[in-house]
Amino acid sequence: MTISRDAVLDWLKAFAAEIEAQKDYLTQLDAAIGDADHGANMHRGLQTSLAKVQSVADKDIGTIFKTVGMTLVSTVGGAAGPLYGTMFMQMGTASAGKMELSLTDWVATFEAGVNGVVMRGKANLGDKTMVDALTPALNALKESVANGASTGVALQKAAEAAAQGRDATIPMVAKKGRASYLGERSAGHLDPGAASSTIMLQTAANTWATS
Amino acid sequence: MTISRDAVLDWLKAFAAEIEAQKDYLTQLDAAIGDADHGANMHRGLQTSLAKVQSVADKDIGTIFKTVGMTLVSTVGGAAGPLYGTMFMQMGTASAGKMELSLTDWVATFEAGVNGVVMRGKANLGDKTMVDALTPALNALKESVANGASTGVALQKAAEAAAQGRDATIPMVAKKGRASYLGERSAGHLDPGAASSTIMLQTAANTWATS
Amino acid sequence: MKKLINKPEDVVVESLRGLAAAHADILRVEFDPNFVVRLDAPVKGKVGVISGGGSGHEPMHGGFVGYGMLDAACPGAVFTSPTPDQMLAATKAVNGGAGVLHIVKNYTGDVMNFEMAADLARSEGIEVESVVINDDVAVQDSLYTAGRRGVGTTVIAEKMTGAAAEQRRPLKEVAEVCRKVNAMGRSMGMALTSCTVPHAGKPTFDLPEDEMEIGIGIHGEPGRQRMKLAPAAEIAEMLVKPIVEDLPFKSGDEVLLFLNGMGGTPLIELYLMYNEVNKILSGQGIKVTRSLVGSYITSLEMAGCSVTLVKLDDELTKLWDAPVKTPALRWGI
Amino acid sequence: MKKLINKPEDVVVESLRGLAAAHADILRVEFDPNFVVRLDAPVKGKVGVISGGGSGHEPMHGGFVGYGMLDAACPGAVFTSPTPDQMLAATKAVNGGAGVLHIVKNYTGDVMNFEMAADLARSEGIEVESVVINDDVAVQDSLYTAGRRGVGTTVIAEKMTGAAAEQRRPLKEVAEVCRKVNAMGRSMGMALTSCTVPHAGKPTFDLPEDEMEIGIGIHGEPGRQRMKLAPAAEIAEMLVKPIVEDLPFKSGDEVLLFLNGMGGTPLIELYLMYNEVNKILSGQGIKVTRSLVGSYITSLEMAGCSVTLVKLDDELTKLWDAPVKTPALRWGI
Ligand SMILES: Nc1ncnc2c1ncn2[C@@H]1O[C@H](COP(=O)(O)OP(=O)(O)O)[C@@H](O)[C@H]1O
Ligand SMILES: Nc1ncnc2c1ncn2[C@@H]1O[C@H](COP(=O)(O)OP(=O)(O)O)[C@@H](O)[C@H]1O
Ligand SMILES: [Mg+2]
Ligand SMILES: [Mg+2]
Ligand SMILES: [Mg+2]
Ligand SMILES: [Mg+2]
Repeated sequence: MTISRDAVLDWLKAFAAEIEAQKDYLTQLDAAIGDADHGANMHRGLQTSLAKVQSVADKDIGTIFKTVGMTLVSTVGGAAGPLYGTMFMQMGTASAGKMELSLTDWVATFEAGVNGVVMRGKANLGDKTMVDALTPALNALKESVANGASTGVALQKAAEAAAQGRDATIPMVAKKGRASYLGERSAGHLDPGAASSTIMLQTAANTWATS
Repeated sequence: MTISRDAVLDWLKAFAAEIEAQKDYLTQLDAAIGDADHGANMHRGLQTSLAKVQSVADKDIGTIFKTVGMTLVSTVGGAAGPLYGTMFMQMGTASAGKMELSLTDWVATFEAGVNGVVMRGKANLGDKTMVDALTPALNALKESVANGASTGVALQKAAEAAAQGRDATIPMVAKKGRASYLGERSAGHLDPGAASSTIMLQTAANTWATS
Repeated sequence: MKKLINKPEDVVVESLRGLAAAHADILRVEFDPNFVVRLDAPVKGKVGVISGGGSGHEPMHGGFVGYGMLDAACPGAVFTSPTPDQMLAATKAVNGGAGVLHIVKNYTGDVMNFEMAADLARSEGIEVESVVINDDVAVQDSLYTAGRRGVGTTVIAEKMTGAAAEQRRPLKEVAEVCRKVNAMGRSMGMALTSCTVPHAGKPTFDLPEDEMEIGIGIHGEPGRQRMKLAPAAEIAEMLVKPIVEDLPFKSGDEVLLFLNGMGGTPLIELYLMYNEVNKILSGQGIKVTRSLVGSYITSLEMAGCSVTLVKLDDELTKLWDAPVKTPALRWGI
Repeated sequence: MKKLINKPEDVVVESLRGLAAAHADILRVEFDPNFVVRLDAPVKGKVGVISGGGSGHEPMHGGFVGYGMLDAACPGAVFTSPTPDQMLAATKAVNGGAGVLHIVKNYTGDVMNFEMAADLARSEGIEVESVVINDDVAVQDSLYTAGRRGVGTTVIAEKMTGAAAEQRRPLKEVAEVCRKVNAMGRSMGMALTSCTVPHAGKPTFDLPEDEMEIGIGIHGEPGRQRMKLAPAAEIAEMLVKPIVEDLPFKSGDEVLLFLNGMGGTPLIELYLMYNEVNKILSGQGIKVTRSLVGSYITSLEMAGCSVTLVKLDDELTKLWDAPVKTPALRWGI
């Protein structure tokens, strides 16, 4: 039960497709507590990434993630660019040389990515950011591995944990990012980055379900 | 049956009061084919005129009209300022030294005023301006005098002629003033200056009815 | 009505106080009658150049008072021509003995009030020349109408005429320069929204979300025609074509391109429009050698823009480049 | 959405082309990665000063590129911080051997992207200093949050820092000047309307006819609180009070007063607001010795204004007065 390079490429396509589908929704979320650009930013970055990835499709998974990370950094901008960019670049380092990923490989890879986001953005749990979706997902993933769950089950649990973390951002008063400027007024709104992170994890679960 | 100096002062008050009452209506008319300021302009000028007139209330009617004319010129601005200002200044010259006006005095006085407007603005009948209300009023006034009508009847006929001339401006395509910039689009709207001129003549008829 | 104001009747005077306080190194403002005047006026031996018009077109005209441009400006009520007493007072204040030029935008009210002021000034022995600006190609010219409006070319004319006056040229020549700029300049404007005259309290006209007005002036009045909203490239075509055909501007001509905002349109859009207009002109071999981009002759908060082209020769180019120091236009000093 | 644009995705690039064409005597624009750069860059032996940020704030930053201000500016997508590759390319293009200063507005995205760019530049052997501008008193400062936004003071900091660089001062000193301006500057803004991000297609927030937002930033975001529309005099109080208390500014202080428009508010209102703010300050004995009035750091077509006060001393006053030649700010040259 491993995640092949093709499965990784399929996931990136699925992630990009779902972001495109939810582009306007993400921008609406950002309009409420930010500056109405998160959907457009993520869409621009992922489309360019898909194009760039063609040229390294025959390389190892680490190279593919690194390419995505660098493309996101140079095309997304805003806060999401460096954050998602760093996440994928770190994932690339962690999976360097690999042509397929076992579940434990993926956990290590994803953990490196999440650490990259925290290192770059210095957000804590409860600050109303994508970290509130990513960290619960990572913890769920580790727990599943400890319990010897199947890849499919582990990934689905991770996606569900992300979704719960995403919804938990609604009552939070933002401490990081643009939403923090609103103070109390930021409460009552779902964080757009937590939403895009959940899409990332849900599309992984869907694409790799059969792995 | 003459128009006393007090009757003249009462007319000016009535004219100013009616302009104040119809200020917003006149501005709306101007908004449709001009720049939405005719009501405010006329109101500003007539209120200042009433104040200025206090100081010459004991002088002859010519001085009173001259004072009104000069005040209008220096407070109304726009097209209406020089036009109404010139009208009253010319009326002042025509009635210089008079302490009361017979109907024929008034016809001569008003004719001088209308000539002043035409001299200053060079508008012809049918150009969709105040002239389309003033000239018919003047003609009606002369005709009444020729027929030996009473002052009250003559003034009322003049006001009615002005109102007809005012309404006749609706289908006209403006050739003078701001409305002319609209070309064909100026048709279908009543000319604001024709409306204020009609107010002037109607308030005269009302105030002097019993003269 | 959403405006940063106190009472509608105080807008003009309170705004003038702000202008005076912010630019006390360049100008001062006199009240009753109201006019904005250069600190060092009257400049001995220099032709005084004044203009004036309704308020609501800021920075025109008060923002153009200073070295190398206007000696004084007379602000009327919003969209209402100022009065002869203001113009007379300004004329006296800037008369340095070489006479005074009145730059008048062609609106019935402005023309009549300046006429009366010029008569009064002459009767007091001041030599006065008047030049009427009528550059708006949206209006067909005709002997039997009020003629064309004075719009964007007014800004360029005030700059170049002011420069000629600084050179101590005589009144007749300074007036000639102004007439030349007017003869060489053409403009056309459009609106995405109406504007609200403070006294009126609501928009002068209503414009649906998907429509625009083409051929507007600078008083919030509707234009020559209303049409569906179009991309910037098409709007540029609609504005440039009648301008180029009217003078006409031809291949090889050197021009000043003035891309003006109506007050509520941000610079990012004005530069985008400049790009579209510039592409059309270079496609026709018309060379833009001088440019001005920004909101300089406005219609309160109206969204929209206007294009002004002035055909340049050496004299006009030099006059444009000459130093100017006013609140709104400044270079070389 | 009513804008003078073609396709939303082309707005930034097409507007940059207009900027380049209109000001070819001052700057040029490079594409992929996008940045605006001084014609004469790199200036040998001079510290290069660059800034950048999302588009939609025009004329900031591209309109401030030129002699005496910025050597280069990196424009991102509308309201989106530019990317490290743009900043790296700009840094290389302006490095005259004396190092490069990055002036960064305090937004998470801007800070992170400039951080990455600085690391890349250093790894290529270019000396880089970064100064973060965080002057918005509407946001409580705290160690545990993203802190205060960088707003109006950015414009003043770019002008004064650019002047210091022209004096050939070393990187450390130029950075010190920038930090000093930031330390002496405070701002607060308000909005009468929202604005529409081209990609979003509709206003970021809805604001009823009789309400306003106080404590807004420059990205069309809602402010700290929504309240009923008030007269200009009261709005001025709401903006000035928190600024004066924060530094604090005290009687006898000499200050630069920057009355900024958010993009859709015309000059007549900005000067009126300037008058109100000036009255309050003089009432407190705070002396306005330098002024800037206009729309220089904007939020697309948002209607509203912001007030920035910068406490002046001789050094800062001289740096403000020093010659500058950019599309948006120009004097003395
Ligand atoms: N310091 C941070 N750490 C982690 N995530 C952050 C941080 N700051 C912002 N974010 C995330 O970035 C998202 C906003 O992304 P985006 O709108 O693209 O950038 P910007 O806020 O610059 O416009 C937020 O919803 C939040 O989830
Ligand atoms: N040349 C003219 N001759 C006579 N009346 C004119 C002329 N031009 C304009 N008017 C009158 O002036 C009125 C407009 O006055 P007003 O709105 O106060 O001035 P402005 O048009 O300058 O704003 C028009 O409705 C018209 O009746
Ligand atoms: Mg955002
Ligand atoms: Mg009018
Ligand atoms: Mg008017
Ligand atoms: Mg953003």
